[in-house]
Amino acid sequence: MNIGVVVFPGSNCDHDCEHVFKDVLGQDVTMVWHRETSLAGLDAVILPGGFSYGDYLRTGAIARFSPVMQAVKQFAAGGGLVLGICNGFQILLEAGLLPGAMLRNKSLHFICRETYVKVENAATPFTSVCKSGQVLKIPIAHADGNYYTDPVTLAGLQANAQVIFRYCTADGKVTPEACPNGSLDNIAGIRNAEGNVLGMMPHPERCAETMLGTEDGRAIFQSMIVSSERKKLAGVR
Amino acid sequence: MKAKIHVTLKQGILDPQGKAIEHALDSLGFKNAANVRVGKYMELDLQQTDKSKAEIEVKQMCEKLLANTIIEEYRYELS
Amino acid sequence: MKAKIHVTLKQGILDPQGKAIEHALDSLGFKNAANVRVGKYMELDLQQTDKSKAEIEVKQMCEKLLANTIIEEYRYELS
Amino acid sequence: MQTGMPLITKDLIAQHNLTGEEYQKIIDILGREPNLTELGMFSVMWSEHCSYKSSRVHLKKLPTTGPRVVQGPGENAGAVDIGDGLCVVFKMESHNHPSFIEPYQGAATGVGGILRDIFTMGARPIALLDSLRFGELHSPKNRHLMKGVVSGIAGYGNCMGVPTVGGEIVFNDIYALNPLVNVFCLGLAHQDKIFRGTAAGVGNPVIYFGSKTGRDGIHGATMASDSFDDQSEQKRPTVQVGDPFTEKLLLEACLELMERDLLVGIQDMGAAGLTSSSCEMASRAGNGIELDLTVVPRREPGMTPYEIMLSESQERMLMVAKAGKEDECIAICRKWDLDVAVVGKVTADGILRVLDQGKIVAEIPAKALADDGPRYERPFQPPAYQDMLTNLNYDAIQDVKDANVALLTLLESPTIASKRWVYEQYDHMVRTNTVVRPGSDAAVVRIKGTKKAVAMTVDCNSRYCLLNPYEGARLAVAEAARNLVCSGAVPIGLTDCLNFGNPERPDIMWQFAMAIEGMKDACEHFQIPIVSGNVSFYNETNGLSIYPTPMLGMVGLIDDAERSMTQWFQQEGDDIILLGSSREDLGGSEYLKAVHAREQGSPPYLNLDVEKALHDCLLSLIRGELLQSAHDCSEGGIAVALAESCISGPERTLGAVVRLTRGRFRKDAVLFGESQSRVVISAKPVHRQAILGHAKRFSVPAEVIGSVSGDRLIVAVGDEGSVERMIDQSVGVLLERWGFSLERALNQV
Ligand SMILES: Nc1ncnc2c1ncn2[C@@H]1O[C@H](COP(=O)(O)OP(=O)(O)O)[C@@H](O)[C@H]1O
Ligand SMILES: [Mg+2]
Repeated sequence: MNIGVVVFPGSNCDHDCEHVFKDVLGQDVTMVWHRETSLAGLDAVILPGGFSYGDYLRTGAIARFSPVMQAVKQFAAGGGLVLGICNGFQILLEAGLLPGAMLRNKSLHFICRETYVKVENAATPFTSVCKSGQVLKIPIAHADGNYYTDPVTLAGLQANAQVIFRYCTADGKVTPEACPNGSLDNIAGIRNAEGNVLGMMPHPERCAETMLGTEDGRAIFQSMIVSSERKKLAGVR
Repeated sequence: MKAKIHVTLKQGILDPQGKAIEHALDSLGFKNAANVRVGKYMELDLQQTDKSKAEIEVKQMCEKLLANTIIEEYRYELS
Repeated sequence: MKAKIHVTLKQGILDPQGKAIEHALDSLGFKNAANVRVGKYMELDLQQTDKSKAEIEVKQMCEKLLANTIIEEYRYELS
Repeated sequence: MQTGMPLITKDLIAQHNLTGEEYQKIIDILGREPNLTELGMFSVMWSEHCSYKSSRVHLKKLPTTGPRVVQGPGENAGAVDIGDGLCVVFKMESHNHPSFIEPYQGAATGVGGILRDIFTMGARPIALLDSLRFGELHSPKNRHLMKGVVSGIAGYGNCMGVPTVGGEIVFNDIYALNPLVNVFCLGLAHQDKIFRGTAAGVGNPVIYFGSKTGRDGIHGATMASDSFDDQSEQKRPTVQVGDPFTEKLLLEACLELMERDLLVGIQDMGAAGLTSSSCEMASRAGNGIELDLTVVPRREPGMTPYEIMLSESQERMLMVAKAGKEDECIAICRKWDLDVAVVGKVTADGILRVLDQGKIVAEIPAKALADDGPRYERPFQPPAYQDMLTNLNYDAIQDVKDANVALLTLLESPTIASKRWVYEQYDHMVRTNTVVRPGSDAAVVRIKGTKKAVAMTVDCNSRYCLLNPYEGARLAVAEAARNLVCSGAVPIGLTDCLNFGNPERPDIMWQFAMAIEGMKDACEHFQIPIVSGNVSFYNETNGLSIYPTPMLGMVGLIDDAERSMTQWFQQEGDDIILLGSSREDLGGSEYLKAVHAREQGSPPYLNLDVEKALHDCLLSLIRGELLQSAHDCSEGGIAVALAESCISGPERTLGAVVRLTRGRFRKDAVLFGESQSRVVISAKPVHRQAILGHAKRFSVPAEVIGSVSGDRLIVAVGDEGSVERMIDQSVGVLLERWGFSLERALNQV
């Protein structure tokens, strides 16, 4: 699988994503500079975490205008897999590829810690190797992860099973206390209506090796690999 | 021409920063303050002498970049 | 009584946000915009009907909490 | 020479913190009177902060060499070999004064400065640690300072994508008007690709890049060399605002420039900005530099040469490129959206010559500015009160009655309490290398592409240093090394940040001189070279000095990252073993302060041979995979060490049942005394004999003192026949008191 990792000025989890795909999972990785306008040849694209443009003004607000975002939109429209992690999620929201917006964490602080998230929908290209209801331990690191959307959109997200991850307790209970940032409905990750664009605040790339705590984050990347292989097989036939 | 732009959270959207400030004011003894809301204020110079053209430009800037209209509203003055 | 408070960076102090926004506006094609400065805007309700007392209170709030007077300056209106 | 400049008056000289003799020396060097720009340049370069005029004679004594040393002091940072063609580049810096004036920006720009020191050397920064000192948290001002500093460090470090993996914080009212903000940074570089700040090659272009120059921070260096008084508020316009986004671009641009064969030398513009970077690079190469200020990118109109040469605007760099490579350098800077300009060239005459609009505005021998500053052998002598501090009548202090209460008091005291509130605001996982996160004795960061990891810690018990600066410094070295060894690392190098009061006072100079001696002796004994450092004098306000605080940042190497060790108990039923022996060491302890409100006595006894044997023994136990956990005894003694081993694990808590022998000692000394060279380890019972055998071979006392068990911490003290259960507390309560104490203290109204 050939994964593109977009590098915005201020991205800082780009190398981490590259490391997981290349060194841990043995895939091909292409680093995509934000000024590029084509994503031809890639099987999936990752918008990594970090502070694109310093997160000045609003998180993701300036990055969404990078030339590469036009290409990302086309790529997504053509059914390509797009994963936005943390700042990447924020950029997808600002770009309108996913619905909603991010507010400041309820505590107003940056928070870096382990969280548990429940896989609400395992029938997606990003979660296919998980079981529905499975609890993953994945760390967060952000100051603006307090997801918000209007009630109508929220109802739509729920009705279409677009909420993919919710913050929960270690044993899978979705409680207000388990939500680290005040996010609406404990939302930690959502997908678009078509199902090929996922945004999530937790950082799966930070927990894909036992030495770093857990391997839970691998599930997401492995699902992407499985999905892309299936697609290729289907294409050959 | 100078543009002065205010971007604030829409009514009804929780403003954690405003809440925190209200709390802090309270603990500093300012018991009279309530409904604190925090927003952004931006100033910029426009090389544009035609007011109606300037207006269009500033509106576009706000819609496109300066405000996120899902959660924020904006207003501006030109002078 | 309602207080509207503007907090802005003092002249000469670097405004990284303003700089980044200016750059972004430029690359979006808004070539006319210059000298972007970003500040804070706050609104609050005061349970105080005496304007001159309100004035004193708001000034104190700004000095003590709302503005960082080392790098910022503030102004306010009461209505 | 420029006309219309003010005459150099006595007042002007004094305002620049230059003495009459120093001014005379300037005249001798120039052969004439300086103009204002030149006076400014001399004043910043000859300030204490830049010239080390009071400390140099002492710093020379420190051991700085060793087989692993790739770069010792004198460059932007030190570098130590870790094998595989790699080296770690590290340094620590203070930003105390700016952080007192504006805590968020002061701390943020402190992080920015130390990061630049690391990446100018060609190293990618991979870890930050912060060492903080504040007054006690009952004062709103201190809470404000702490919140501001922590969010400033978070704001800058997080944005840069460099994990802040550890640190330490101590609260003491002596720091109320003079908080300390020391930041340590470590980077990774290829040994053959280390860059230095040198302006070699006459004719080579000198290129400015980064942010534009503004009027900020003018006189920052002289400010850092001055005491505070009630007038300091007036100096406020010198506050600088950090721009971590630009710094991130600067970092990536630098590393890209260095990957190609474009540069001769490079240096960041830190204190004293364009002046220091240009004259230091020229001086190191024995050359001169000619600068044209006309083309220097500026943020504000109307800046004078004086202001441009002295500005301390952040996020700026100066590089000397290979001739003909200008365009490539400029292209890379533009790619990263940085301001860039060729501002001068390297000359052969050794002169730093500054032009503005075609006129020469300054002309000074570079070496005179950079290296020939004044040097003082300041008089030193112990203060009259020293004996009062150490003479403590222990008979007047009642032995502990309720050890449960004393333990909770200690666990809850902010100095000992969990620092989770702080490190959760720091991204400590970015770059996916953090094998041991904050919360254990040392942070461990793996080196991708190898099996190795580096461990890092920052340590200094400044109360020990107050009571006996020589012993205090030795103890700091020992504790830092012990913390590394507890994580499974061999100490390989050290950096320091020496925070002291006013060096013109003989008692302060005595503290300084003694601390240097102590560091020297301990480092020589352990063979740990000091490869970089920083001195921060004048940490006094209205005549009151801080405790002498020679902060140490120590780095260790772990050959196999899989074998790094943590401090918390792992499993029910494991043996708990104490390595090392206890004495009656109550002097200067946290217990005396927290429970008896005394900061007196002699600091604990330290024997360097005993300490070294402990390190060797512990390392061999960890390498032999015999241990489950290892935690050193420091503040709060063995009782606190045991409690922390029970409750500091990120996953869960475990209880312990322990018996300590008492001998002829006071009970409080047994529980809370801070005897050195002790480590609490836990291990599976099957390894008990092997461990005890090991310890014997290394001549390290070892005793099984209990086992990991249940959900209470139970500690009995006594000898056969007279055993008293002194601590019996549920781990839940311990965790509650220790874990949330900082939040409680900070959120109080
Ligand atoms: N300012 C800080 N920033 C980040 N981590 C910190 C800070 N202060 C303390 N810590 C972390 O908390 C833990 C306990 O610190 P400390 O009590 O100083 O350890 P020790 O006594 O072993 O040196 C360590 O892992 C340390 O890195
Ligand atoms: Mg320790």
